[in-house]
Amino acid sequence: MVVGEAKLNFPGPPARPGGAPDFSLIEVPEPGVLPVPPLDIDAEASEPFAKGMIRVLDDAGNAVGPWADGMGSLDPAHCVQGLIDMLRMRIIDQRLLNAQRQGKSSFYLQCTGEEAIGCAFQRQLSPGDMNFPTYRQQSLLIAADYPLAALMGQIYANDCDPTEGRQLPTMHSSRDYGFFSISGNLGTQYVQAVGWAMANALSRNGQIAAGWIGDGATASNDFHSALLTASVYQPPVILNIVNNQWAISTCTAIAAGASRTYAERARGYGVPALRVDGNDYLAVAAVSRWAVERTRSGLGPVAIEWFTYRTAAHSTSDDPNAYRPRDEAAMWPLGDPVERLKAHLIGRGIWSEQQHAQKQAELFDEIVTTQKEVEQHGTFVNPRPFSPAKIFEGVYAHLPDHLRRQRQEMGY
Amino acid sequence: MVVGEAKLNFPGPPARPGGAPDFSLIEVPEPGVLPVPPLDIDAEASEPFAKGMIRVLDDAGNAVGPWADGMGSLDPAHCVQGLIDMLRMRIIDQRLLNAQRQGKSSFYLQCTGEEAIGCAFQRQLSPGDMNFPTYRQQSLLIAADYPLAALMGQIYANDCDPTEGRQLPTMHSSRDYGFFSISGNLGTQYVQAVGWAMANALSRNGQIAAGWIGDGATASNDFHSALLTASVYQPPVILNIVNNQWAISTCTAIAAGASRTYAERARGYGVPALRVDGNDYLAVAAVSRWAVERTRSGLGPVAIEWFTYRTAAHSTSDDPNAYRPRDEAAMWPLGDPVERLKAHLIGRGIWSEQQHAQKQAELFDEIVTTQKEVEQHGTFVNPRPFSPAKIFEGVYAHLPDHLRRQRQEMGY
Amino acid sequence: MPTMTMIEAIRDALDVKLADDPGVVVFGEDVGFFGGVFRCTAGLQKTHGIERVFDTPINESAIVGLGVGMAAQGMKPCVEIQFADYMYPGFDQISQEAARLRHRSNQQFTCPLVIRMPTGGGIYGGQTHSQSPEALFTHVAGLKVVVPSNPYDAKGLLIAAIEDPDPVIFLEPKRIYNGPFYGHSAGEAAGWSSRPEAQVPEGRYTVEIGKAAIRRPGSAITILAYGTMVFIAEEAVRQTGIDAEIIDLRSLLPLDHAAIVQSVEKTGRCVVIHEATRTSGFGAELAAEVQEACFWHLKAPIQRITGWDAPYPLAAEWDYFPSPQRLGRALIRAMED
Amino acid sequence: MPTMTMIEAIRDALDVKLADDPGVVVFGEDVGFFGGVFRCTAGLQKTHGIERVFDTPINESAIVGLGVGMAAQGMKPCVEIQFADYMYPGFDQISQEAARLRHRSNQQFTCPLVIRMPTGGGIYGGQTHSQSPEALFTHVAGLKVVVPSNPYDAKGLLIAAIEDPDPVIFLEPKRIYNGPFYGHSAGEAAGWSSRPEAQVPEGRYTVEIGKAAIRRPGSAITILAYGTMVFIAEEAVRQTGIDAEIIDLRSLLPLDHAAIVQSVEKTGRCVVIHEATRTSGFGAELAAEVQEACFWHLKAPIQRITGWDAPYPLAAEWDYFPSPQRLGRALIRAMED
Ligand SMILES: Cc1ncc(C[n+]2csc(CCOP(=O)(O)OP(=O)(O)O)c2C)c(N)n1
Ligand SMILES: Cc1ncc(C[n+]2csc(CCOP(=O)(O)OP(=O)(O)O)c2C)c(N)n1
Ligand SMILES: [Mg+2]
Ligand SMILES: [Mg+2]
Repeated sequence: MVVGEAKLNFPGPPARPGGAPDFSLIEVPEPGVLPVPPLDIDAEASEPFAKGMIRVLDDAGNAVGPWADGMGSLDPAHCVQGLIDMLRMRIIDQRLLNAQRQGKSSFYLQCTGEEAIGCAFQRQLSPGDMNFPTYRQQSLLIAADYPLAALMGQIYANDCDPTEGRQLPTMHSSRDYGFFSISGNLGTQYVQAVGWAMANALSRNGQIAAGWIGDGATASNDFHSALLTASVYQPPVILNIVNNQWAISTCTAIAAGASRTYAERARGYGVPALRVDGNDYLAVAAVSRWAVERTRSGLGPVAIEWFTYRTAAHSTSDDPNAYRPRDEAAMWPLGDPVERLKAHLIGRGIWSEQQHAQKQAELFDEIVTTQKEVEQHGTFVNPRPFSPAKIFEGVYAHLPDHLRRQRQEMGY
Repeated sequence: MVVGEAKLNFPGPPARPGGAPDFSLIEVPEPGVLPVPPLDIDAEASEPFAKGMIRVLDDAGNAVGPWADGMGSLDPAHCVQGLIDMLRMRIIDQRLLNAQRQGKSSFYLQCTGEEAIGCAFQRQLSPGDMNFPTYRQQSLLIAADYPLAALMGQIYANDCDPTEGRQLPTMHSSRDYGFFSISGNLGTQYVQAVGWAMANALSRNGQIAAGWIGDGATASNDFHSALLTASVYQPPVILNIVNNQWAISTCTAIAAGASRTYAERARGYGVPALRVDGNDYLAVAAVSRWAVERTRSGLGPVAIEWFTYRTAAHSTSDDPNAYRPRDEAAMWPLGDPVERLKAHLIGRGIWSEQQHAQKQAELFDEIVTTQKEVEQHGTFVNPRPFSPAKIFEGVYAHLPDHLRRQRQEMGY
Repeated sequence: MPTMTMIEAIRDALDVKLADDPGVVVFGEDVGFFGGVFRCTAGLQKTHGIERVFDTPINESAIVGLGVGMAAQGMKPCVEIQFADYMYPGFDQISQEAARLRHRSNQQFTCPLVIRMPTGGGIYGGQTHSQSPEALFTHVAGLKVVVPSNPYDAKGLLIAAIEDPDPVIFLEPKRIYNGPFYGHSAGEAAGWSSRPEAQVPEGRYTVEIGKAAIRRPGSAITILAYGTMVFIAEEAVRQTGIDAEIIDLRSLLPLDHAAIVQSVEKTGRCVVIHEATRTSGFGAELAAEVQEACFWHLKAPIQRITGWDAPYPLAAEWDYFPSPQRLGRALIRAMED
Repeated sequence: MPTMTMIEAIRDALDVKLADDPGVVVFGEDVGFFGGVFRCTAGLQKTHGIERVFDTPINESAIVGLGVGMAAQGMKPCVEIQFADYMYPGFDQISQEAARLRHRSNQQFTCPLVIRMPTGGGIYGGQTHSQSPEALFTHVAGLKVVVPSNPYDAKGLLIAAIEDPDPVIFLEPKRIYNGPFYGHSAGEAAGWSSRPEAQVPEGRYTVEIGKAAIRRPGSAITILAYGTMVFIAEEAVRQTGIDAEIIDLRSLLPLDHAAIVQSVEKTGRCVVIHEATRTSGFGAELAAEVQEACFWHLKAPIQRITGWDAPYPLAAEWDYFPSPQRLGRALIRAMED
């Protein structure tokens, strides 16, 4: 016990540019160790799940342990679909990043390395369920089979964009595909997901909601509001925390402080919480399925911390080499979700390098073809402007007089 | 495991008006069971303290267990002082409540039943330490020997009020007595306490800060901000939670949800936390002393849930008989802090019924005398107005032109 | 027709809509079992059940945030903020979420949410129970902002607000909850029964959002007022004998521009009154609009009678609160120009 | 004298004050190691140490709340909100705490806190990276609100803000961080080196808070502008050839009332321009003040050129952003009256 003088603590990452990546503080539990808890587990009993980490795939690509066993229904087709979803996601991200670099959009933001989370989660949902995503969950849309033209149109802010150029690229919105309109203000939608889920319960519609938040944004007030109200009213909501270790330039320790895990913080609210290897497609799928079943059965909210790593820059406005070692991503101990699932499928004999290469080429062609079509509708460098009068559409359901006067002043 | 349909939960109190008070869900651990932890205990190790309850006085009035032993230096004089502080507090509350009923002030708010918390805590602080209280911690001022005329003047909003009638009665402010200016907006000052403590650490002044919040207000965003930033920067701050079971008409379950204790919620943030019998003067004094020593030594923040009961109405604008059984207060299992300390002191032979009655009469006379003097300076029914121009004083350090013009328009 | 106080009229509006529409839910701090610190929801939980009327934790941004989510999913939440002074923690959810959702999503998601809150001073509430933040709301495109001044309008506007497809801020001037108020030194407080506007029809009716009411026709000068200030204006007219036209705006956003312009073109003079602090208060918007629209008709500058630019003081409440005398002086000044 | 961009000038002001006064601390999201998403604090942590310049969690109310506590205890925090659009979660701490502390405590506690934030659009930021919330701050008694339009003022005003005994909101028009901006269709973006106001003295100097600057003397009409709009006004004058007097307000609260009145009494005409939405924008306050103070001198109604009352759109950015052409049309209209 050191007794001294009060001095502040300033958490920082273990390594900075020029230093060697250091993940020695990250505990990576063996896969297959944690059991599948009963669906009605409470916060108290969820302690080992909130402190540990649910993992299914081992380093050799084998699916091990009780969560793997419980996934009997994750048939080969489903697994292959997961790989394809992730491949598509990755190619789309790459293409849209390039498009931004070519000046075709003003902004882009990738989810590279985190594809398993949204892809596997979405495939466990049913029509009518609603995600309240952040800007880094485009993978939910991919696995919902959202039309690619709409997704790309939003990036180019052209007339393929269902929201007609209203928002920053990546701020998608699709009621039909269970993807709530994204707000640029972090955190706000976490508690809205709880409200939506309350409406589900009150109207007995059997639907569930899923809130999404980044590790950095767990610091926002709405994280607290959401956990608190979920704990009080017990609505059918899954509160997802995507811990990708970074929030722009600040490492996750700035948001975690002395907390052991974000799942533990959620548990402090009396919400049962689990921590999961987010780079393990099978673990994500298994835990998502479990959580969806629990929630839909009226057993109350659950929080899930998905442990992953933000491989790419925060966005096209960011250069991570200014604040972390250049090769940190490559050293991430949980590996790459695409590579891990691919190895597993090949190991199971339901996939091959050849099929992989062929699928990749096919997807690439499909994506490039759509992209070219969508770009015909206008890009940032080559815009096809909407009528400026659109600015006034949808501010209210009915255009009030003062907006009519302003539209006239504008010349429309 | 019941699997069904999602349905909302609406927490409520065990009994409503007309029903029998029911405290069967409240666990009251035996006194003396929990040890005194090392000063540098971390959040993880504090689990039993956050789930249990530190108690010193048993039902017979004996001080038992390691926390009592560690209080060797709580000499008879100190104990008697504690009793006198609480007695003074209670009489003052009663007198000021009556004054409000007589129309002499617009509002009042008592701390009856919670006197031990502020009285015992304050006596462990040193000059320069700063409390960030709520409106229900007037006991801090009493135990700081704050001039009674200033305290009462604030209630009457007359010229004895150091803040010159600016705020609602009970919104005291005294820099010199370690009592931060109270805001009517709940919660806001919890994080300000953390900021103040950060300034203490940065300037190496050896001072500490203490934030205060009610159980109801733990729901506010600032509770989250404060716990989070205390966890990140580790400043010398004690974060007090006064769980008096009610927030106006809503029972504590509406703020707690499925959380087991507020101390557990704090622990989720990585801040070590303890729960304490708040109606036990010796327990409050012992834990406060421990916490002050820890904090001042640079061992980081600590959260303390003081478990108590709001015996009186929320305020003079409230009638608790509309939402809880009339005799609930009398059945509160942790008893009355004054009676319990009195019994202890009589048991130790350092106090007697006679001394008690005499002291009470003395205090009453002193308080009534001051009250009469202060009332000469004006009351609500018989005001002695300040110059209206005071409205403009202190909006800024220097009066800007537009306020000068407004003052002129007012006629000053 | 029954006579009601504002509180009873508000409660009746909620009761009617709770019965009418299963999507309506009412929640906020102390609104459930207890029925609200001002009793606006008293009895509603008993009548309509706890799933429709319930208590919340003390977190205004959570209250609004839950409301946004529920509204987006098709319900009609009508939430209470205990005092307007406590809306600030919820201002992000109000201004960036509720107000923006329809536009941002190109109408995929909407937010038919009503946020009620008691506003204004005159009740010895000090700086955190007396504020009038209406100007802040009116700067937010996507919100509607209404302020009833009597029981009839309170019920009709609240029903209209709940039926509105967009988020509505419903400000309740707490000084006149129980009766009209003609200023601190203007004699005994009167109950609502003294006023025809307290005759409140049973059942459903609406008062259109966006339409002002002429409370007193006049030809000499136009007074633009809302909430409690409508009665202060009446009293100032009584005291000065000036033939002022008193317009009760009722809705600040959208504003009844036509009614205002018509009146000022007729009178050629205009005074604006509100309780909120002066700088960037809603009076600024009114004065700016009127001078632009009625420039060639104006015979005197538009004056603003407002709360001073200081926190709302406790002891000096009546030096802060805009009095009929102060307004009267402004009317006389305007007539002299 | 070195030429600086706005960013460099802001950084220099922080550097000077960090060196001058051990009570100054700088914190916010990404401001520490990385130096801020706009690089305004780049290098400061290295120079002054992590106790003086540090990163915070993503919680704007915590950032302000910590600042209030530190300021009350005698330090001089200068905090950054990453975009003005994200100040809303902190609005309670700003408006109810920082702004009120001195008054409420009768000067026992004070709050010398500076809150910096990039404001305004024109950078393809969409609705949550483009807002101009200045009007909301100006409605809060107890705050000061400044908006520099060039590097010289940015440094001088920021030093004045840090030395001010009261809370100051310091709005940084991000469109002109790296150079003046004359409107989307007004040719190539120019760097700051083209402008004399980019000559920034080394070391400490201040620009007084509360004093406007006449950017262009003129006799025909007064344009009231601040931030980026000062350059839009310059361009409109160039395009129309109208001899307008351009006043750069620099400080919105307190406002340089005398400078404005003097100009409008001279010109008899006034146009106000800002990027924020129109209704209850700061232009309303300006128009209301000017019509009252200069009523007998006015030859035409005061016009407001502002952002439309809608969320800031991405694709239609240049239809939203007030253009020199739009301002020019208003100037011509005013001259015709
Ligand atoms: C209220 C608010 N504050 C600040 C920002 C600016 N901002 C955008 S993304 C970001 C980092 C978020 O990190 P995290 O939550 O971990 O998500 P990630 O980007 O890692 O997916 C910040 C600070 C914002 N959008 N909203
Ligand atoms: C932000 C805010 N919301 C609501 C209120 C109204 N209010 C005042 S006291 C109170 C109850 C507080 O309960 P608790 O925190 O348990 O403290 P206690 O009164 O029991 O000491 C409420 C809701 C307020 N003052 N501030
Ligand atoms: Mg992150
Ligand atoms: Mg309480």
